[in-house]
Amino acid sequence: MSGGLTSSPHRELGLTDREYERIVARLGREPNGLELAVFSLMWSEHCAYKHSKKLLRRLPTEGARVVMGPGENAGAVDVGDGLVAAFKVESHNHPSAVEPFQGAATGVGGILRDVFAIGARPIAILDSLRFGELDSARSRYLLAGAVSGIGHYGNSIGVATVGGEIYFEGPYEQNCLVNAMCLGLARRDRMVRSAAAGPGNLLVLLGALTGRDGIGGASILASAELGEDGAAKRPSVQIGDPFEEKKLLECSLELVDAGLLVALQDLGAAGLSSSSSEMASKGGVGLDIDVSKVPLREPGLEPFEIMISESQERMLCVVEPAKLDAVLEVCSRWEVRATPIGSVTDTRRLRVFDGGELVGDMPVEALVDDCPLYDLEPARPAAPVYPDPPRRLADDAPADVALRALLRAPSVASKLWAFEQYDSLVGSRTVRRPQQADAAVLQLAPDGGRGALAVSIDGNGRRVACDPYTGAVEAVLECARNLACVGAEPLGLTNCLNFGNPEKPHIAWQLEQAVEGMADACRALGVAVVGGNVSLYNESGGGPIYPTPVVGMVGALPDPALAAPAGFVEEGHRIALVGPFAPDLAGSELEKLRGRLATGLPQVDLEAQAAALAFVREAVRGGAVASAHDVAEGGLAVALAECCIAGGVGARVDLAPLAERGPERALFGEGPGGVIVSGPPEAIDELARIAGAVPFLRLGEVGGDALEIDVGAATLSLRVDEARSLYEGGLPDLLQ
Amino acid sequence: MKLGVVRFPGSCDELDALRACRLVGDAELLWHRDRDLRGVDAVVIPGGFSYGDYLRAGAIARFAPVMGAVGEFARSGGLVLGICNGFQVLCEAGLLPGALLPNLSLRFVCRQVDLVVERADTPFTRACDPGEVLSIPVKHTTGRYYAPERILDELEANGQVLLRYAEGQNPNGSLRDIAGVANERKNVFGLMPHPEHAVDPLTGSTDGARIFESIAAHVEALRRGPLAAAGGSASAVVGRGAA
Amino acid sequence: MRARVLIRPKEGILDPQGQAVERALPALGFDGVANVHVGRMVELDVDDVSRVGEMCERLLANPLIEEYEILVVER
Amino acid sequence: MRARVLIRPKEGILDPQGQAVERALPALGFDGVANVHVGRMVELDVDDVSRVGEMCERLLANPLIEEYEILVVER
Ligand SMILES: Nc1ncnc2c1ncn2[C@@H]1O[C@H](COP(=O)(O)OP(=O)(O)O)[C@@H](O)[C@H]1O
Ligand SMILES: [Mg+2]
Repeated sequence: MSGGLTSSPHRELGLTDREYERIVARLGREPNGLELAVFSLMWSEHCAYKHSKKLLRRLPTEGARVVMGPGENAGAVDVGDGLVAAFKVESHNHPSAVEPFQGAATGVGGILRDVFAIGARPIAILDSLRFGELDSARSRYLLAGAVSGIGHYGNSIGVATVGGEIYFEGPYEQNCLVNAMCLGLARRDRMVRSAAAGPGNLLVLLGALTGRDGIGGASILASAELGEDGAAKRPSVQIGDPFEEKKLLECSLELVDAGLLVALQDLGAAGLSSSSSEMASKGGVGLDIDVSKVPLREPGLEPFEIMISESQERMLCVVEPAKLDAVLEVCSRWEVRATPIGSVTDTRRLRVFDGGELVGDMPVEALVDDCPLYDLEPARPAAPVYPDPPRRLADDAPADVALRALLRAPSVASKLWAFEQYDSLVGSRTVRRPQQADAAVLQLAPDGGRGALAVSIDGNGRRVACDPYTGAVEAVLECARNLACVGAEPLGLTNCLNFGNPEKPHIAWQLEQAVEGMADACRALGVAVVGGNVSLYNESGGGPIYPTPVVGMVGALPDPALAAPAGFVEEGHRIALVGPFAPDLAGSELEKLRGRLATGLPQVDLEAQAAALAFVREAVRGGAVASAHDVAEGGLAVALAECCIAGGVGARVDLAPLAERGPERALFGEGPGGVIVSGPPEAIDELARIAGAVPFLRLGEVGGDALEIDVGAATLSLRVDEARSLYEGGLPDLLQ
Repeated sequence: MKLGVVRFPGSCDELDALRACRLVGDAELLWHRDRDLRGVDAVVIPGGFSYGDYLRAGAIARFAPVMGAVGEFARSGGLVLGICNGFQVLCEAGLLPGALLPNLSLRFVCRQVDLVVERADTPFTRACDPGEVLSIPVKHTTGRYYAPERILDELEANGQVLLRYAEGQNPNGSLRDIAGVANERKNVFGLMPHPEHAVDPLTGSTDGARIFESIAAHVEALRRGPLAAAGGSASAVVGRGAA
Repeated sequence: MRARVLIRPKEGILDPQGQAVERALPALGFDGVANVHVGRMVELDVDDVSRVGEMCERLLANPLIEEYEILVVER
Repeated sequence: MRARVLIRPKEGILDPQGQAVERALPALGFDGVANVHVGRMVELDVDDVSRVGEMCERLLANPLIEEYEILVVER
């Protein structure tokens, strides 16, 4: 069917010989070019999860609030009042490394589509970014491009970007990570699924024209007539068009709301191939598609190109014939292109026609379910996988020098430079904006609900590199702690597993350990995993990235007015440290500045962590505390400085009780479990009284214009305005 | 009283604007293809990225059918408020003087800013005190107000500058710190900051409500008669269109 | 006929994009660069090239802040 | 010497701006318009015009998605 193939094109398309044999066996014949292209993508790591699927089964996915678990385009949890929250995080790492602006922009576009594909209106975006150190011009370029790309898409489409995180570490130099999370809201009785149903129903393609976007490797299948340089000329960069997606979003939601759709599905990786076969697979039906009906952006696309094009801003829906006119009318009002391109059949086959000619015929099951799943062969590495980070601070640097260095270290410093480029307000839901509180808080009133949702995204890859199991536990705990600080109870979790090559035993070990850690932490907190994404093979000349499980968590709180801010509020308020916080220098930012990477993290007592989280949450909900902020990168000294900067007021604290194993640990040691709270003296007294088994340590008092810390013999003092200029200047200074 | 909020393809803040309007009266969405303003007493052109902001912010939206009706409404004295992208559209449409250029930073900026009320005797600011400072967020990439010097002098002389960024807070490089301007007749007003995002204590500030309260008060006053509407000012707006 | 419309900020209007490019070039080792301005280009096939001026006035350029130039490209 | 760099989306690359203009023009009564593309123009004084190509590759254009053309403008 296609000319110009090499002798074993399947290898060039990334299929092993055994996989190819399996395809031949399932078809009962050799696949033609189109079929091979479709199989190669459907059986790719990206679509088939062949190295991670077995492992993912270890994650707990059930819970009382779960409405949709993994398997649909986004997970969903019940938030009461007839509403569900739908959310998912997804990576766009490789495209962003090639072209950061468009890569990040289309990453946002993709995750938005996953959320409105289930009939939910996207209400918030979060981004989780990893780059190399900022002394590298390339990292600065990638950061600037990715942030403006995220802003461009999110701002233009009118979805608030309310949170995120950015880390800078050497191992991301060649492989940056751009993960985007979207949170949406749907009426529970108005959700739509992606399962195609009803033979005779029509398959309608919505949205943008189809071009040669993202054909990538498969272009070797193009007919020879296109000429030698034809393939080279093919653009591999996809351009995002948020305006098109905005119309598509409004139009899709209106179609869902009007009950006009049988099924809805976004087009993501592998385009029409994967969206159609997954719809068919879920519905246990077949689909006939006529590629000659697909509206094209440029002439001359071959059938296989149309089937695998990754052109953005497209959706696929199933419509009963009687409702087609109504569907077309809604689409025309929104100026969204809508084209019937096929129909549902009872054949359980995906049949591709080019006009009258049958050009591909594949069993749906073979495409979706028959890809071999591989067992990992994990082995704990005998030698360190990563080099030590560059040394930037002398071991004997005094504490005040260390604190200043930490405050302006780009991974610690304020991310204001980035989040000011995001519209965090559109939608009138944002009760806590970036940096105001540990989690973003979104009120449900505009959508007819009560209370608010809180959302946070976290994952410190360096700590996971030190200890994949504990590091992943900590990522879950940190999200939950952020939620507790605003009084929210976790409802569900999504995650993106960004790792190196899983075929290497030490990477497989990292992956397995991290998934175990995540699973154990979820169980301890009673949170279900409702979805996620896996991004493997993030390695190149520079070696693998740090193992980076990014965790996104959504929770609910009854009264948004009581969501505690991070910053101290009033002179005279008392400060306390709540929770089982055991500061340790292993894996800390201070150790990073000193050029060291640990090979283990202290064990975590999950039960004690869960109890402390519940205590903090109730304290915040009850209005007992005026502020709450968790202790994370940089330890207590940095966390206290952040409370002062955010509140514009100083504090006097005594860390001596924590300093028995040295003042440095007390000041800069890290570990899960610590929350700094402040409040009126009586309220803090009362909390201390009811803390019970939850560790509760009075630290001092809010007031003055400097942060003054006693640590046994030593003292440390930093003016709040200086702290602010270090903290807020850290990132922009490096980007000048 | 009824307010109409225009919805273009690519509008983003229209539902926020609608909510803010509903705090002071009835409000409904007006579709960009409609030519009928449905008897509204005032029109709000909301923020967002109408038509993707492609080519130039506001350049394509100003040709939407609804803008023809809005133009007539404005010429007959009807109140028109343009917020952010709406301000850009009104400038492109020639209903307001000047133009909006890319921020000097060349970046999108989302930030709470302080605004000084320069004139408290207009339909859009009558609920404010002169010199009062309002805390309202901005969020835009193309918000640098520009007009030739001569026109700026005229605007100042006519009292058309209603809001200025407080000292040191100009987020975009707008000339003379201008955050919002009215036409000569003061029945059309555009501003880059988003008052509709400052009407709820939970989301940060309620200062933006003053703009909507002003419009409502003005429309009510008109109901009671032109003299009440004038509020003592000589440059009274009389009558309104499409009622 | 293919027409090309070149649109640039009017003289006297601050052009931060041009300035940014002018600052960035020396940092990359390109000296001797001055007076940089960044504008827009619109290319289009038109049946009647005499109408392009009108298109510029009405849509493609904003005469308050931009000036334009129309070139006809031989095809 | 004054150089003018014209930058446009590469063929086959989505050009949402061009599409938007192409849709807007007929609505204003301009018919017979097709194939609209929106790009950028950079104008600059340079001592050594032979280096402009390199400037394009490194800064002015994004070679992954844009193509450029360098014109020397007589002065
Ligand atoms: N790390 C993970 N944890 C839980 N679920 C996951 C994870 N990775 C993928 N999934 C689930 O597997 C399914 C397929 O994911 P994906 O191919 O990314 O979906 P889509 O094509 O809609 O983007 C989704 O339902 C997703 O939630
Ligand atoms: Mg999907």
